[in-house]
This record gives sequence, C-alpha cells and structure tokens, in this order.
Amino acid sequence: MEPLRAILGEARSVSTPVLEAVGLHKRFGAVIACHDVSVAFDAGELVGVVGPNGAGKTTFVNVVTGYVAPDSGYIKYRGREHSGLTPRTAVTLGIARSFQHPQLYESLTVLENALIALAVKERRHASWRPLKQARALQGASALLERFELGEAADVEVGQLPEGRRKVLDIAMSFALRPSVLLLDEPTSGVSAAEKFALMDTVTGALAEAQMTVLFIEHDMEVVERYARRVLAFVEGRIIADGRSADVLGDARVRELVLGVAEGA
Amino acid sequence: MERQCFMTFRRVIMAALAATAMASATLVPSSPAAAQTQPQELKIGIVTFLSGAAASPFGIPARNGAEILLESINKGSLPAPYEKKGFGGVKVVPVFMDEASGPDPISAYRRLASSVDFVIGYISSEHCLSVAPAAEEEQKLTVLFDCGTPRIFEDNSYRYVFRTTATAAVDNIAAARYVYSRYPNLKTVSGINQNYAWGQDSWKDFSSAIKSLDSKVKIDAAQFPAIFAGSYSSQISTLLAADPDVIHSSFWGGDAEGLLIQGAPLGLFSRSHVVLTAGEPILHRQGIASLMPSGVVLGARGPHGPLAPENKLDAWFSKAYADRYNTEPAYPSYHMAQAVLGLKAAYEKAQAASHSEHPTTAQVIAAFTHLSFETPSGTITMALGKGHQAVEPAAYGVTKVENGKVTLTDVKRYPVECVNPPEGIKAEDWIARHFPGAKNCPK
Amino acid sequence: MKIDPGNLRRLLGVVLLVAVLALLGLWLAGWTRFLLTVALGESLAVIGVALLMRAGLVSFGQGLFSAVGAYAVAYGMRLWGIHEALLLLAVAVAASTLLAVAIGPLICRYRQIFFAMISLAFSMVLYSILLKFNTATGGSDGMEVTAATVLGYHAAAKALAGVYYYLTLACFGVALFATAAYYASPAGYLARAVRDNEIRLEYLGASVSRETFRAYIFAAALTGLSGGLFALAVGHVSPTLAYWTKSGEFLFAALLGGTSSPIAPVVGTVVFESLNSYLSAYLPNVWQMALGAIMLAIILLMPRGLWSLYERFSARHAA
Amino acid sequence: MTAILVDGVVYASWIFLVSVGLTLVFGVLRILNIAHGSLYAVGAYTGAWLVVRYFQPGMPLALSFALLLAGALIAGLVLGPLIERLLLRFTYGRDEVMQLLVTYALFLILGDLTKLIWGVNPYYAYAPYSMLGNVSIGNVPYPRYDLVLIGLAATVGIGLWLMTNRTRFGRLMTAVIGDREISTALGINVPLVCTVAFTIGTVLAALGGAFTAPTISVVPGIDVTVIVLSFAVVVIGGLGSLEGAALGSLIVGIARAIAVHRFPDLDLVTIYVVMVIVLIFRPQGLFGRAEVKRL
Repeated sequence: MEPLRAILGEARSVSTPVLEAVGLHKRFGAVIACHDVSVAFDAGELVGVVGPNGAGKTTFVNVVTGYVAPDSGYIKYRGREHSGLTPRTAVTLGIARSFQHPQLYESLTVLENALIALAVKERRHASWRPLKQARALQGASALLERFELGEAADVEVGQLPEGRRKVLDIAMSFALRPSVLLLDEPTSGVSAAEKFALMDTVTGALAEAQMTVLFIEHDMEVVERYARRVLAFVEGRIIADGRSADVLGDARVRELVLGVAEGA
Repeated sequence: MERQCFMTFRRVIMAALAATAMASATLVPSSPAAAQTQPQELKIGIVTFLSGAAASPFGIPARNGAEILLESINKGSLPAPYEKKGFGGVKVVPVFMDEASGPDPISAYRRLASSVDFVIGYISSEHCLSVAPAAEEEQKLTVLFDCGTPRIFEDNSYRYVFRTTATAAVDNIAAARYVYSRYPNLKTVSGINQNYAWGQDSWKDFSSAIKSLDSKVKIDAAQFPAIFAGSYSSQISTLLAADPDVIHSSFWGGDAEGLLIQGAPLGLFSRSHVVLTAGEPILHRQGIASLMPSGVVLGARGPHGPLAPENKLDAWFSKAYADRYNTEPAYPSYHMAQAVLGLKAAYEKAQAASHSEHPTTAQVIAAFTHLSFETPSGTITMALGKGHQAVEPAAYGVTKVENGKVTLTDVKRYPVECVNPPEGIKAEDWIARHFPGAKNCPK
Repeated sequence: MKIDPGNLRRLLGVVLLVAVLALLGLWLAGWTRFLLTVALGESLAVIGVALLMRAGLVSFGQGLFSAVGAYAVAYGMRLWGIHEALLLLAVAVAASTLLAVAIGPLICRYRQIFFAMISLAFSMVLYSILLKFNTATGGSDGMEVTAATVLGYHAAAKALAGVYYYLTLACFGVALFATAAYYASPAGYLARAVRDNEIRLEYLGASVSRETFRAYIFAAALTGLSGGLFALAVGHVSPTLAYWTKSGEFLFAALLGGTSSPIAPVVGTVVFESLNSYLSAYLPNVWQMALGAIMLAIILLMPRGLWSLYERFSARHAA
Repeated sequence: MTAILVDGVVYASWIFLVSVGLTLVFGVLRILNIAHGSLYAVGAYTGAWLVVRYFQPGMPLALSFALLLAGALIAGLVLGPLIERLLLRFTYGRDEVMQLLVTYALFLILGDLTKLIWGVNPYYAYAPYSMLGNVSIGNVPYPRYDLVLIGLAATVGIGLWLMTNRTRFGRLMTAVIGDREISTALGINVPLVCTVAFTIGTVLAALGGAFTAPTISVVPGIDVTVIVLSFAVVVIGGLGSLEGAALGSLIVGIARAIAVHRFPDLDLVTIYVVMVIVLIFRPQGLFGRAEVKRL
C-alpha cells in the first residue's frame, strides 16, 4: 500500500518543512502502530488526520512529541534531525499537542491552569514572585478571552463541561506558542451542536498565531470544513495524503476510513 | 482588584484569629501548682510504662509497688523505720502517668511537674537522660527509679535529680565476678543482647569486666538482635554452633522469655552457662518458670526479690504485694520501693532539720543528698554523683529446679565497695583499670 | 526589589499571627507554653509533609530529616563547639538540605505508596545507623543538647524555655511566610500540577522531576529546621525521631489539619499534640485508643482536614 | 553455610506467613494496612489464650495445633468483616494517605483493645513448640516446630496460589485487582469480593500470629515490629504480588541469616538496606507491575 503519490498533486513549497517524520516505525507486541511513516509539514499548514480506530493516529502524535520512542526513524524539525525526544524537549523545540482526554489540573481553576502554562512558557518556574501577579493575570485573561473561556476563569477545572475542557486543553498548549500544534480529536466528546463553534474558536486563534496545525478527527464534516490537507491512516500507514477534497474523495479512503469511521 | 485584595486580607486576618483561637482553646492554661503554699497533701507524680512492651515486665510491677506502698504509708502500716503516717504526717497522693505519654517525654514531664510536688519515675534510660535537664529547669525534685545508664551522673551533675538504684554497670560487673569465680576454667564468652543502648552497654560492661578480670578469656562476637525481634532461632543456632562457655544476656521482658522458650528446648541453657542479668522477673511468671532449667545465673539488678537480704521490710513488702496482686514482687517493684522510701526518708529528715511539717524543696534536697535509708533490699546510700546517685550491693545466684520449683542457690553478695566505682571515676574506666579500690569481694 | 502586594499581605498575616502567639506566650502557663514550643517547632515538619502531599508525594519517612536536623544541632555543639542557636539551626537546615540534595534525585522518581515506602526505608536506615554506632551517636539513649545562646544572649536556666519559645516563634514565622510565598509562587503551583497531572506538566515543557525535587528540598529544609528546634527545646536528641511512627505522626497531623493553606498543618499539629498530651494525662491506660478513635472520626468526617471547617465558614460569609 | 541456609529458610517462612496477608489485602483493596501488625497480635493472643485455656499436658499434640488454627480463624473471621464493613468501606476511592492513616488509627485502637481484653501479663503457649522436640542438622539442633512453620508457609503459599488461579473466587479477585470499575460493570459483586479478600488477609495475619505464639511470650507491643517487617517484605516483592511476597521473604530471610552468622552487629539494618537496594533497581518491587498511563 504505497501512499497515493498521485494525488499529492499540488506543488509543495520549496522551503524546508517545519516538521518532518522520516521512516517512523513503532510496534506494540504484534501490532505495528506506526509503519515506516514519512511525512512532512510546511509552516502554517492546517492538516486533518483521519483513519479508523487503532489506525495509529494517536501513536503518530505520541511518537512525534516524544511520549513514545520509535523503534526506528526520527523527526526533523526545521531541517535538523532529533532523536531521543521527550515531551519536554519536543515542547522546547516548538512541537506541542492537545489530548483526546484533556490533561488538565483538575483541582485548580481555569485561570490557574492558564497561569501555569504561561509561567512555564516564560520560564518563571523558580521565581519567588507570586504566580498571580498583575502582568501574568493580564496575559492569562487575554489567553482565556481568545478561547472564549473568560467567564469560566474562576471555575475549578473538575467542574467544567467537556467541551470547555477540550478548549482549555488546547488553550494551554497554545499558550506555549509552538510552531507545530498537534490536536488529538479536539471535538470528540463534544456535542454535535458545539463542534463547529469549538473549531471556529480554535482555528480562529491558531490562524492568528500562524501555527502549523495537525488535528486528528473522526467527524468528516469537520475535516472537510477546516482542513486544507488531509492524511489518512490505516493500520499504521499513511494511505493517502493530499488536498482534503481529493483524499476524502478517494475510493480506498472512503472504504477503509469513512466506512469504518461512520460505523464507529 | 482592590476589593479582592481587601477580601483576601480579611481572610488572612480571620485565618490568623481562627488559628489562634484553636491554639488557645486547646491549650487552656492551668493555674500553677500550689506547691509552695501549705499543702494538705503531697502529690507525687509516678511515671512508668503503662503501655507498650515494657509495661508488663517493668511498668505495671513498678506501678503496683508504688500503689501498695503509698496506700500503706498513708495508713501507717509499714514496719520501722517508716511507721509514721504519710510523709511525716502529710498525706501522699499518687498521680500516675504512662511513660509513653505524648507528644514527647519532656512535654509530658513538664505537664506532670506543673501539678505535683515530686516526681518519681522513668524506666527508659533515654527518658532519664532527657528528663534530668528538664527537671533542673522546672526545679522539680525528681527521683529516677529504674533506668540503668551510668551517663546521667557521670557526664553531668544535677541539683534536683536523684537516682535511688545503682547503674546497670554494677549489674554487669557483679555478673562478671560471679561467672569468673564460679567457672574458673572459663575460656570463651559470648552474648546475646538487644541492639539498643541497654543491650550494647550491658555487653560492653560485662565483656570488658571479664577481660579485666582475666585477659586470657576469649570474647566471641556477640549477637545483637533487634529489640522485640520475637524470633531468635538464627541467633540461637549461631550460639549453639560457636558453643562458648558462658553466654551473657541482658534481655528483659518478652525478649528474655522468648529466649527461654526458644533456647531451652534446644539446650542453649545446658550447653553453655547462661547469665541473665535481668532474668529474675521470669521466676514470677507462673506460666513459664517451669521452663527454667537448673544452672542459669540470674540477677535482679540488685539484691531484690529472691536475692533480697532478710529483713522486716522485705518480709512485709513481699507479703503485702503477693496478697494484693497474687504474684511475688519483681525487681522493678523493689526499685520503686527504694524511690518511694528514699523520698519519704528525705522528707522526714528535712522536717526534723527544719522543724517544720512542710519543708521546702531545697530542704528536702539537702536531706536527700548523701542520705542512707532502709529498703526491702537493705540499706541504700546516695554515695555517688555528689550524693545524688545510689550505690547498691549486688547479688547473683544460680537456678536450681527441685520438685518443679525453681530456687536460687549459691547466692553471692557483692558489697557496695566491690562492684560500685568510687566517686569521680566512670564505670567504664574503673573496669578498664581493673577495679582500683575494690574490696571485700566474696571469693 | 519591590515587594509584591500579594506577598505583603501574606507577610502581614504571618506577622499578625506571630504577634498574637507572642502575646499568648506571656499568658500561658510554663508547660503549656512548652507544649506550644514543641508543637510549633514540629509543625514545620508537618508543613513539610503537607507540602509534599500537595505535590502528590506521601512521605512516610520525614523523620529522616528531623533526626538529621536534631543531630546536626547536637553534633554542632559537641564537635564544633557552636553554642549560638541561630548558627546551630543554620547547620541543621544545611545538613538536612544537603541530604535531600543527595538522595532527592533517587527518591523523587517514586510516587504514591512507593514514595512512602522508599522514604520509610531511608529513615529506618538512619534509625538503625544511629542505634548501631552508639559510641559516636549515643545509641538509643541519644545525645544531650545543652543550653545555647540566642543572638549571643545567654539565658538563665529558668528563662531558657521562654527564650526558646520566642526563638521557635521567630523561626516559625519566617518558615510560615516562606511557605506561604512558595505556595503562591509558580513553583508552588507547579508542585500541585505534578500531583494533578504529570503528563500535562511534561507537555508544557516543565520537568516533573525538577519540580518534585524542589518541593522535596524545601520540605527537607523545613523539617531539618523543625528537628533543630526540637533538639534545642527538649535538650536531648534520640533515634526515635527517625523511627517510622514519628513520621506517621507527622502525616497524621498533616491530614488532620489539611493541606490547602500553610496554616492548616499548624492547626493540625497543635490539635494533635494537645490531644496527645491531654488524653495521655487523663486516660493513662487507654489514651492511644481514644486518640485513634478521635482521629478516625475527624478523618472520616472531614477528609480535607480541620482547616476545611474554617474554609466552609469563610466561604459562607463571603457569599 | 548450611546453617545460614536453614536459618534463612526458617526465618523466611515465618516472615512470609506474617506478611502474605498484607500483600493480598493491598492487591485487592489497594490499601496498605498498618493495622496488619495488630491483627497479627490479636491472632497471637487468641491462639495463645486458647492453648493456655484448653490444652493440658498429656493431650495429643494435634489438639494444640487445632487450637492455634481455631484462634486464627476466630480472630480473623470476627475482625475481618467487621473492620472492612464498618471502617474501610468508607475509604474506598479516597486518598491513599487517608486510607493509610485510617489503618494507623486502627492500629492505635487495636493496641489498647488487646490490652483491655487480655491484660498486660504475658501468655505462654509454648507446649506445641517444646513437645515437638529437636532435630539435628549438621550437629546443630533445630526445633522441629521450625519445620512446621516451613510446611505451614508452603501450604499457605500454595493454597493461595491455587485459590487465585484455580477457583472462581480467585478469578473474581483477579478481575477486581485488574480493574474495579470494569468488574462492577461486568456484574461482579465487588464489595463482597473486598470483604472476603480482607477477611482472608486478616485470617492470614492472625494465622501468622497464632503460630508464632508458641515461640514467644505474647505481650503488648509485639505488633509494632511486625508492621515494618512485613512492609519491607511486601515492598521488596512488589505490592500485591504473592510470588513477590515469597521471594521477598526468602531474600530477607537469607540476608538476615548471613548478617546474624557473619556480621551480627548489622542484623538490624539489613532488612532496610535490602529494601532500599531493591527499590532503587526495581521501583515497583521484584514482581510489581509498573503502570503506564494511556493517552
């Protein structure tokens, strides 16, 4: 199953890709979750990632961000090779992610979550000055406003509805101002009515910051509407990569991805 | 923002007030002891272990001893020279406290000291060492009754602190002398002692005393199981394999009994000569005394219990105790008796000297210093530590089982001057220097 | 440097509390003041335990550091002839901090019950060493700590307890403010973040191990200070400090008070030690049972600690 | 050398008996029970009390063993369900520290309770120990009772293994250990499994106590030592692991025997040093499983 080079169609820019995966391979026991994946992303791209459950989408994100070490292959960031990544080094490079199940500080308020993300970004870990000082509070409020979380600032995260949690999860990664942001199923667990509002908020904020964004998504309407480029994963391989209309129109993708995805 | 600031500030103040309120609610100050006003009665704080592993062998027998003595003293039913009711006519009231009381021994001591006139107590050497300086600060006459460490008056001198028993060094010096004269062909000595100060010091004193008496005796590596370890089978088999002539042990309480239970069937007590320096209480344990074989050298940390000299006081004490508690008094009861009677003697001497029914603490201290007084264990003299530390004779005997009854035979008595170091010499040095000045030792 | 308004507020709060306690010291009877001295000193160790709990680390061996602090004071006096209390306390803090720096990288890899167990193991190793090398440590009988001068002032025996009360209070104030400032600082929040979600923390680009290590060292320093204060006040140090039951008491007091505010563990300690003291005085034969039962009731009815009572109260009034 | 091995195995058997209940309880309930030592003490008291009360010289030896066993069963079957239902039940799903301290409070309470019931004077039940006599191994006599302990430990170990792997209850227990929520969803009566598992753990603790009773003087204070000892063994082996407890006991037993024979001074510190070393190289203990969070 060679990737459909044919429909790569559109000429790629000649400048160095911001992020490139080269021959990433990862196996868990009998399952090959990531099968020789090579793919590149340019600055400012908005890429949708589709595929049935267990196709290796999340594993791809995990490997790229260093949560899982690949068996072979490596990452190139702005043309430089990196192996032995950890989430922390990935973030320091400029590769951040969000999570399918939001990873938040449940016992803290929304504002405090945002403040922590900003404090880490600004490397104020060891400062003895309070976390909540005027300037930091302004920054955090601005961040929350941008993601329309302003009114929820003082709510303890544990009490927050799922949709808001997803947004906060993304906002915290966004606060790091990464060059590449990988969103793992930003709309899963969010009601159908809220999905587009959520994606509008998120993509609006991201577009302003000119980040390269990959988002894993099961809802094809969402993919169609927001992604300009789509990757289709099946059994650990990328079976299609191209303009969203082309990929979503491809017969094999329709059979292997959409058939399963719609049934799921 | 401003408002929030104010709110937080108010919260901080309220928090501070709430914390203080809680603190003061739990720490209601009590009025200071009315010690110096004319007392209708004397309150005596009695501190022994009422919980934990030391309660059964030491703490409870000591408390019982105090209870029966103080009651009898108030009734005036003691034999001479203690026939006066109370302390020279003043009624005495005990206030019992668990030596394991929290939060720490010193806080507990200070609380007790604030509400009583005198304190008698402390079995643990650690507690004695830490309470002594606190007694000086509280200026409370405190009689240490059982702990054994020589460090108290060897390293320091105290005005308010007295100890009416000899140090553990005396027990071990006497044990070495007894063993040495009883087994003249002694070649190897080993030991099994608990791995804490009591066991470590006992072994050090015993082994160096043996070495000092006869430098040719070989001292084997001794066993040091953790205190309350429960199972000693590894140590016993090691000792059996090494097969020394003499095995020394300062085990007490459950550990001593466990050693007997586990060691006796294996022949530990018949293969080697075993010395139990604190073994006497076992004889009063009906369930276990029958395990005790013949030929075990037993001590009672002084001339107590079956090793007590014959006198009226002992006859009265052991009978009164046995009548009330259905068991013979063990040495901790005797140690308690020494403390109570010493204090009574000092108080009455101070009354006579000051021509007052209520002498001051200073006057009692003056009377107590260098005092000699009668006890069920004979005459005790406060000869060391500038008159604050008692010297005691020592006694050892060897068990003999006859018709299922264990008695002590071949009892040897070691007069004070044979086993106690003179004033100004540390026990350790006295042993190392071959007991200079020791005399009247029995052959 | 301009002091932050938030920290100024905290400082004022601490000063107020210390001032009230200072006045209380004039009014309390000798032994209650001593009990409070011990409790305030000990509360610093309990704050240390609570601080670790906020970072998700349950220390069942914090006695390690109070023993190190206490023995540092004893050795500082005996070996180096230091007799100035503040210097001795500095030695105590330095010694415990150094130890934490040495073993922290190893210990901070552990979480939950494993952290509890490895910290317990370390403190029991120290306990056994103190017991074993009795010629150097005094064994189980411990070592004496004689009266020290405070800022060069040599107090008379009768006044010493009072002087130590105010010394403890001063150290307590400084430590409490430092803790309050730490709780409010990014590092304080990051420690809570570790407890809530380590993965997110790493994905923010912060190091979980560095944050836990920081908390561990701070807790060790506080506990070392606590041990040093205990050594001075009680005048005696012994290996009991490193025994696991002591660390268990610290945990108990921390949970009793709560962990949400720096003052909460202090309340927990004062209540715990007072209960301990009064119960053992009035029920000498069953005081441990009574203590256990009361503790149980409090833990089950107020899982967030006594301090949650106050929080509920103030929340109702703010609303 | 033989001596070290024999002593090591004897000690390992004893310590396994004493600590295996702790690891079982942790496995199912996820609670590290500090009161485990108290349950051991209660077992020792009940067993010793029955032997003292009903066993007269001249009676068959088997009766004394039956009495010890009965003591363990009575103590465990009474206390186990009582503690689990009335106390631990309220702590499930709560903070680990809280659970730890609830059992710590229980430890304080049970300590005084034993004292109230049995007093402070010791109980002696050495009849089974001394009646069995000795056996010589390489010129050194060993009590036969130690062989009984080895046999009992092996029986308990194998029995538990069979129960876990070969019975329906064992499978239910394994399911609950694996995932409590899924088990509930599958219709397993999780509270009942917890009660039964805790009761088995209590019986085992009491069994350890009851069969130790003949070798010691049963007095207040025997609970404290056992707690840290079993903690160490169970942590070394891996919390919740039966095989771990067995191997942990063996390691501690042999290490201690080596210390006693070669470096008697270091007996005290051995167990903690072993614990630190094992934890450094195997943070979850020898048989513990590391948990990896899925994203």
